[in-house]
Amino acid sequence: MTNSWTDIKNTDLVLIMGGNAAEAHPCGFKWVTEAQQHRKAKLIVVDPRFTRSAAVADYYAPIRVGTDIAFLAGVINYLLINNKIHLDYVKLNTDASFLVKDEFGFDNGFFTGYNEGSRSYNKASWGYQMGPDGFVKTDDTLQDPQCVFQLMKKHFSRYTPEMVSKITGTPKDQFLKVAEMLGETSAPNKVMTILYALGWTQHSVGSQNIRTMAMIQLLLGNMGRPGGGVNALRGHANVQGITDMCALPENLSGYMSAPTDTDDTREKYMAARTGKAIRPNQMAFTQNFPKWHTSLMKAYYGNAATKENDFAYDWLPKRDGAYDVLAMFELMHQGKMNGFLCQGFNPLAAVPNKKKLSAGLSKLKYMVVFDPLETETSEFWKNFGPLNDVDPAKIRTEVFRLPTSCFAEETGTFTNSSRVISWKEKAVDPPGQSKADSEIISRLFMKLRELYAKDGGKLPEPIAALTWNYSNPSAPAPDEVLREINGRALVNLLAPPDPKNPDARVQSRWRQAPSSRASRSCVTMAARPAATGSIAARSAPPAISRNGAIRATRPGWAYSRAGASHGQPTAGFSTTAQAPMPRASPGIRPESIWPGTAAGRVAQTCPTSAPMPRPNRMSGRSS
Amino acid sequence: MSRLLQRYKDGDRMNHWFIALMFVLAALSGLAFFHPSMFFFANLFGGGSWTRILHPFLGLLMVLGFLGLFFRLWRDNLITAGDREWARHMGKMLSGDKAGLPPVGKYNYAQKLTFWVMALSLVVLLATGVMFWRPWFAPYFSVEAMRAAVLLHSVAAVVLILSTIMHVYAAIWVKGTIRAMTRGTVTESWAKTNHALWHQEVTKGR
Amino acid sequence: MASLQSLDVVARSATTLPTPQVRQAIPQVAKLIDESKCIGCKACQVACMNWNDLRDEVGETVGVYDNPVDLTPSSWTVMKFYEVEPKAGSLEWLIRKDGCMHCEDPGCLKACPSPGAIVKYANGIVDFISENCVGCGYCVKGCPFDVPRISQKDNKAYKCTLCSDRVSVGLEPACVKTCPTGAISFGTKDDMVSYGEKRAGELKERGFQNAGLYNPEGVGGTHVMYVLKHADKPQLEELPANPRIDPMVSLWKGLAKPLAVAGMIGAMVAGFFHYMKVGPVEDKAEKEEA
Amino acid sequence: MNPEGVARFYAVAMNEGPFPEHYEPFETPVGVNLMCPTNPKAVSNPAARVYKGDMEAFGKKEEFPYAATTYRLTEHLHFWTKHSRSNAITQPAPFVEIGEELAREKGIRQGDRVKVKSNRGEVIAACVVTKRMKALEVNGKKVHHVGIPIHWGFKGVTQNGYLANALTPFVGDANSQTPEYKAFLVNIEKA
Repeated sequence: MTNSWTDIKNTDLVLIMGGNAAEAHPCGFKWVTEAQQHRKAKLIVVDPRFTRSAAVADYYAPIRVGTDIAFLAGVINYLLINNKIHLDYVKLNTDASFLVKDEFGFDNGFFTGYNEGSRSYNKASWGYQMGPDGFVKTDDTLQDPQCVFQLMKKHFSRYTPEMVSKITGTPKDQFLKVAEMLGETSAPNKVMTILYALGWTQHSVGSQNIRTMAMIQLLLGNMGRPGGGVNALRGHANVQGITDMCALPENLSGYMSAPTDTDDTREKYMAARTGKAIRPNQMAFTQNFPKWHTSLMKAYYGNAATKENDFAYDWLPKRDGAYDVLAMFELMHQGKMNGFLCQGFNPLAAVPNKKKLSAGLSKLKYMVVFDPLETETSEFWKNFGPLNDVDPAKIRTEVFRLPTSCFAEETGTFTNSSRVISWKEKAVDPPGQSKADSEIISRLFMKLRELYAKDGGKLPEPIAALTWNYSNPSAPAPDEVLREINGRALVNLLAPPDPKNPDARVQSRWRQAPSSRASRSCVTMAARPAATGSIAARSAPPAISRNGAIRATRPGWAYSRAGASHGQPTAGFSTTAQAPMPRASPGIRPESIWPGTAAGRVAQTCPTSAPMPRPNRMSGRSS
Repeated sequence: MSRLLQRYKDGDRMNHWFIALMFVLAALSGLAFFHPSMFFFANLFGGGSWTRILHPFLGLLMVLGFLGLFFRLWRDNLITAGDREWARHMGKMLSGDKAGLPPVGKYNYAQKLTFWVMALSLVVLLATGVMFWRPWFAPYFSVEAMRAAVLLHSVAAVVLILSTIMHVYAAIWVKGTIRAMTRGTVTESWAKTNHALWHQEVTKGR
Repeated sequence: MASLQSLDVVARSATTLPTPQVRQAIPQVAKLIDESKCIGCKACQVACMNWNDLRDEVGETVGVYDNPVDLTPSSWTVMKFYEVEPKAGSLEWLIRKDGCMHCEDPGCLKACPSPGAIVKYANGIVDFISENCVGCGYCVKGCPFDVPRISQKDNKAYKCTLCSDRVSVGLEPACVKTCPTGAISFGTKDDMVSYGEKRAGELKERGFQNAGLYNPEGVGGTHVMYVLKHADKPQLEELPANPRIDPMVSLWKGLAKPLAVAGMIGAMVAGFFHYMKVGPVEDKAEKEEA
Repeated sequence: MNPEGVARFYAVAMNEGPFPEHYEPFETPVGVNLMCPTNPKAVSNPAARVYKGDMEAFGKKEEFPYAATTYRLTEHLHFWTKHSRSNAITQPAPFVEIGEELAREKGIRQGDRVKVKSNRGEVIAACVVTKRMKALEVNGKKVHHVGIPIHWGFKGVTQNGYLANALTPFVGDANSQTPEYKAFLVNIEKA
């Protein structure tokens, strides 16, 4: 969410599309009914089905599944030709005036640079026009045919209401009615919010679905304003928590992109990821990437991570390819992955094409299922008649089932869609021999470390040198982990003098960020030669991620970045970073891991500040 | 001391008293549900729930019993031309002036009437009773139908009770009648006075 | 579930004498269900199950979202879904939380033959007292809303108690506590009526010209009320337009009772005096012989 | 935060293009991308990763004419709560949803058992026939939808059922690789 649940009550118009907030998020939906009753807000639902959300909506329009971009592109076209845009906002806060390379083009379904063989684009021709000063050329009149605004007009002009209706199946009048209602919020005193979920992300064009909506909200000037934003509603109590704990294979803790085979040196790794502002007086969020990464490595390896050994960069696993959920099961299906630790995840039920899944799991040597429930996955080998028609005799996979505790059976935190973190106490003891996921993973780690110590083996350092200072190493206490993640000072630093008030010196601390155990607790190790143990799977995709004390706690780098952001204060960060909110800030700071998503909240914490730069919505994963 | 005439066989009498017994039980258990002032009757049957459980069975047994008697007596209860004549003089009957009445057969018009009214109300009681007999049959009937049923059931029950009261009073009022059901015999003079034609019939050829 | 004192019982089934009437100061309570805010999430159903420790059978899908499909002895409230088109082409999905309406003049109580099996408390809640229930099913016939259900297991009647046990200690009913969208509110009858009318007004602004409060007079008003989008057509959601105790029930439990009793007693008294006046019929013959 | 310092209408980071463009789902009931009818290679997201064998596993509209989508219901949470009695009571058994018009065409009545087939598998469940899903006029032809809630399986206290993901295609978003659970093709018949 770019805004918070409670902020929905400030809106004038709610659009529910690519989601079904009333059914899948009933508790948060109270803020919609709140806005309807107390702010006379209208609710629009666009969905193939007349859902329970539609049942309480003011307007419903049907749409064919998988055609949201056509619908929303049509809205963009409507806004542009009817001038239903918040022009000042667009000029101030978007790249509308930026000039794009002349080579860039779009023709008959392809942008320039498409390579059919690799099914991918060479993006060389896509970039902005750079001036000799190293900054992007712009045209503030928005008239230059190569400026983003004009290109956008041209691109979306093809999405006429007729075409939209022809593709989406939405009757033209109903489409226009929705476009008109959305358009009204281009007025500076009107604001719209959009609530979406997996109905937009779970498509082959999921990310672009959301991006198109983000563009609409930018044109309408609804981003970074109370009651506005593009709001991804997370699937359950703690899926945000698991996502924040680098459950994604391409991420290290704190959403830092993990190194790949091509990043064989730290220099290359940093060069590829450290951003540089391309407009005057701006900062690139990632320009501090090296600082964050160093903090993380100090947290992982403490004194073993030194300048001399590149802060132990070589000990990090280097991805040799994709390890997203589909890639992982493809590898399994190809027989290239033959061991599987399946933690809080029911892939047989949750991953597409059960037949392929079942075939893949059958090729494993072993599978360990950590779950509080008897999942279908843990019994994929068992014949349940037509419901699971397999021949156990033909399946060699050895399956271990480790009962884990359920959310109410362990202390920890929940992180909700608003990125609000709540601490919860254990309510009951887990039944039988169930153990917390953290304990299981920790014991596994201790055993591995012991084996490395005893038998040595290839590259033992990543395991041997790992910081692991818990009172009970086999079962870290949630509050210990939380404290560790909050970070600790290695050395006191003084902030640079405030130009406005040179005498005052703000005491600040350079904090070392600790590691997130999750980076290991969520590992699914592929039993393959690469002793670097690639980070192979998100332990829990939206379909079923598990709450766990450890995964529910916070990425610690948030503080170190706050420190880092001193010196280049920008609206959002100076505000939040200097606001006295040691306990509260964790709830807020992680917003910024999505470039710009902090804005919505910053606008609330300091309403006076100008609307913040907007994100490019990176992916559908935020559901 | 005049001769005794056989009016009822043992079977008839046992059947009658069985019905009478069932009637009393069914009536008491039914009345318990009909009016709060009579709910205390439920205690005779072991409380409300037991009363609810037993009542339908008692009622059913009463009906079955009556069925038996019905087949024994229905012919004697067919209304005849003589009955209509008798009906015209009913007033004299009530004032006890027997002489003023035309002679009657085994049963007089009033008795026949009682017989048919009882038969009819029992049919209604059975039909409607089944409709809200929980747990077995009630589920098959709509609430509306059951509402009508409970109402009719009560009406029929009241009619039956009233005619029974009359039946009993008549037996007490006309001396020498009760022995017909207690011993099965009546005195010849009783027969002459109250059922002259029947008397001729049974004494014919002696 | 008798959780209030006998002092709170202002009406009692099959009871001829007045019940305690001293508790006048107790405010009448009411539950207001705002259909326009209900998303049919069934949280109220689960809350009801959990507070009252009810667990119905795990059923089947019969082709609708409703589950359990209807009220049962173990499901005291269920969500009912109605796909309707009040105006042609304008589909609406009305979702109604079904359950006991807690009538001011309860037909179940009127019909119940067992003293104290059904009571009405001073705060307006109509409650079934299971220990006195004989399982006759008369309440089913008395109810204008088809609410009571009789268990095949124990032959007792069950329905929503409006959480009389919670209310008696100053808590709101479990369903109200749980409702995530604020579609269910609870308070004094007066407050709920005025809030309901306010909501109906707001709905009219939103374009539901016939929105209104469902608080039927025919049963003296109810302690569970609805804000309906189409108050002019409650039948759209299987709600009776003018619910009242069925005339047949009124007759059966009204006039019929005194009449019948009078008739029966009258008959006996008449017999007695007739005997005394006219005397027995004795046959002459006997006398002559004597 | 972006190097631009402002928000992007034009996002080079996106793998299928700096501007959003409509592409059909990999299983499309239309068969062509009406935005570029003459380019068969751009019917669906040209930058989406498709593994060997999965392309063949996609169904065609001739054999599987109906647009299907999977989704959650409010009564359940994914595949957990089928282990919880309370949730099981409120939504006990698997079902699929279709509109009244399609039901009429197929002679399916409220509550009938129906078989839903995709090119990858099949699901048999009770049928909810509803006014809430109407046929849509797409490119001059009627497109019917089939809705498939996901919550049931062969473990738990709900009625057992088929796993909905027996039907879904093994392809994901070009950037996030989130699978395309929401748009694919099926056929439906009375079981």
